[in-house]
Amino acid sequence: MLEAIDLECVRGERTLFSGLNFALRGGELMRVAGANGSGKTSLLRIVCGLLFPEQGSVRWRGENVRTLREEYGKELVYVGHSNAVKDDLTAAENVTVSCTLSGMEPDRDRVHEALHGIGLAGCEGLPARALSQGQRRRVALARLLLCGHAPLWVLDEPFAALDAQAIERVQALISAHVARGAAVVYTSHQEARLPATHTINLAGAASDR
Amino acid sequence: MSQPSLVVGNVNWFKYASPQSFYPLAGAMIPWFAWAAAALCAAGLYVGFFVAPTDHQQGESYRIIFIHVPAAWMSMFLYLVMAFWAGVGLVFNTRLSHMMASALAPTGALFTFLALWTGSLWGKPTWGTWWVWDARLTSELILLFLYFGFMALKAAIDDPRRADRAGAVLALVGVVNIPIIYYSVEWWNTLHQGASVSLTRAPTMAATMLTGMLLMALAAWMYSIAASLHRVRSVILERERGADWLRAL
Amino acid sequence: MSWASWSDFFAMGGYAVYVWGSYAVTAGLILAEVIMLGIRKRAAKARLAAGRGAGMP
Amino acid sequence: MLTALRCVIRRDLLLAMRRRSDVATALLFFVIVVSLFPLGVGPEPNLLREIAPGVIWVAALLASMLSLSRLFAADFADGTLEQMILSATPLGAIVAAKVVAHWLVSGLPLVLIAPVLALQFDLAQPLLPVLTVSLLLGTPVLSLIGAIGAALTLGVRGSGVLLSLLVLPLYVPVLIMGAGAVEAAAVGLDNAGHLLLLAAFLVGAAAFAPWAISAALRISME
Repeated sequence: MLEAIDLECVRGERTLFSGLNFALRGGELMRVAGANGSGKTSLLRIVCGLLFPEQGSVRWRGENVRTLREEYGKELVYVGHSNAVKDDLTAAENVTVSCTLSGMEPDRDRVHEALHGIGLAGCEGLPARALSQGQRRRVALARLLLCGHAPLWVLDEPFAALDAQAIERVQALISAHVARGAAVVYTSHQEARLPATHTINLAGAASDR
Repeated sequence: MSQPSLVVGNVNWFKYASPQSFYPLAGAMIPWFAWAAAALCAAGLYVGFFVAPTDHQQGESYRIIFIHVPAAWMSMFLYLVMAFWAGVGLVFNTRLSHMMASALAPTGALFTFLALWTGSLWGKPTWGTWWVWDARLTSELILLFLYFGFMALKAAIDDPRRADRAGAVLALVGVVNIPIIYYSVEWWNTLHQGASVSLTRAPTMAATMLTGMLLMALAAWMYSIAASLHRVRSVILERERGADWLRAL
Repeated sequence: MSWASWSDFFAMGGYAVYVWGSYAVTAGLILAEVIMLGIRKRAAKARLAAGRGAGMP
Repeated sequence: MLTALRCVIRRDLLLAMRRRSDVATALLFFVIVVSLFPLGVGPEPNLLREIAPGVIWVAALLASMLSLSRLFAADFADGTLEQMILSATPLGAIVAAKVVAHWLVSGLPLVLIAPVLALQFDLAQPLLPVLTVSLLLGTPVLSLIGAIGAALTLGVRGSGVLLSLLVLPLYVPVLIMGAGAVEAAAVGLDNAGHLLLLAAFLVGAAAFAPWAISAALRISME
């Protein structure tokens, strides 16, 4: 389903990686590992079509993701490095907006349910600026509970800033999603307890040009 | 933006319409254009100053048109060429066309400034004022701002690839706007001044005057090509510092 | 030929300031551009050589 | 898709309401700039009457510049813009919705307050509707064109000044037609041409700008 062909990424004057290939089918989980600055986020942004690779292409069901655009957006859930959480909006409003952008029309109850599910019960009406870093991360991740239909998840450091309990929760979500036959790509520098079918280690690939 | 489209056998052929092969080619072409510019300029100045007769209305001051009109033509033409290369770069993702676009901008801005300067010096004896809000002068002024905007945007963005593509979008937006700006200003101008002044020459222009002007226009054209080729070579050297072929140079 | 003498030529029928002002600035700016092109090229080459000298991998 | 657009507009309006001071600042700026002109050129009523349309239009141009840099900056900084680019809704439509919201917050108040300011300049009563209509047609064009500049300068150092350099020259036709419509009416000329052209600019900008804005946003996200 998801296929990367001969990817090369250059940031500034540094080649982060080149000649990167992988193919991911439904029901498979890929972990991207590597040190800080090795290009994990860049790779994920290329996979999403946000970043233009210096060379090569990413294909989704055989088509280049740069030409698919919103068609790809309908099938993809991307949780980025930044939480995309607005300080001035409440937790519930933030989740509603992000789900609507993903093409869903969540009602109040489902949003509250999702916030409960991610461990934010009672915070629905609080403005996001009153939340802690970990809680904001949970607001961003609450979307995973609502957009379970998307066949591809791309998660950039989903466990960052989360406590042990929340990490377990998110890991369970990911496993369940993979079991449903979806593909998941995620980065993490913590040792993962998730059984990844593919692992890409970028540390070795990074080199100066 | 879309991916480069000419991909055959997993090779992006546009990538090889490349700075690498263009660099020596440009180097070989520069002297030809430079000498052509010098020769045409000499011929144009000779015709302009020693063959063309005195204008019976404006006296000798009209001789400014030998640089004013070519400069004005080049300023608009270079913007179009710049936008063309920017558009090509945006569609096909070719580095070289973006480099061409950035190499053309300073020369275009130079000619725009010259058109304004000479227009103003011509306006003083002709209309008795340094500046009139004539449609052409005003559009020329705005064109200068557009050139400056393009260069400033490119200079402000650190990542060269992003700078190229952002500049290209701006150049294309500008090119759509230039005719709108021109006709708006012209309309505004006719409403306010009743078209009392116009930069267009009297229809009876001596053939030798026209010859001189065309020679100077050709000279300006050749000069622009030579200057932008020279600049694009510098841009290639700056941008492709890491490339193998340059290290072997 | 409309000039009786060189001084006549330089006087430009009384419009010397305007005509020569235009031509001088044009010549000056084009000269400046040519010089700047040369400087830029030399700087680019020097940077390239420096990069090579520093042993860019 | 319509749900998504309504959601984006609602969200931006909500954010603006929770940051009311920003909106008020741009409006206050508009009022102050307009009020400074009589102090600069003198209180001669005929002169003021003559320059009123131009002054109000130029001040509207400057005031709309002021709020432009905020249009995408916050979404860019907190990652929402990434989500918009990867949305299931075409980016051009989302961007158009954002511009609409921006105009409702920063353009519409200018349109509403302009007639009051025109009274300070003793602009003739029949001209007030003309001024309002010209601003009503013109300010959305300013928002649309300005959004292109805002998208191009996202995250660039010195973006505020750069934005004005890029955008103000492109505003010229709107300024000419907008102020011209009022001036033509003032001297008893037919101004339908001006207003029709403003409307044409609006249609053209609405068709073309979202495309350019989304292209610029994609470029800026890299």
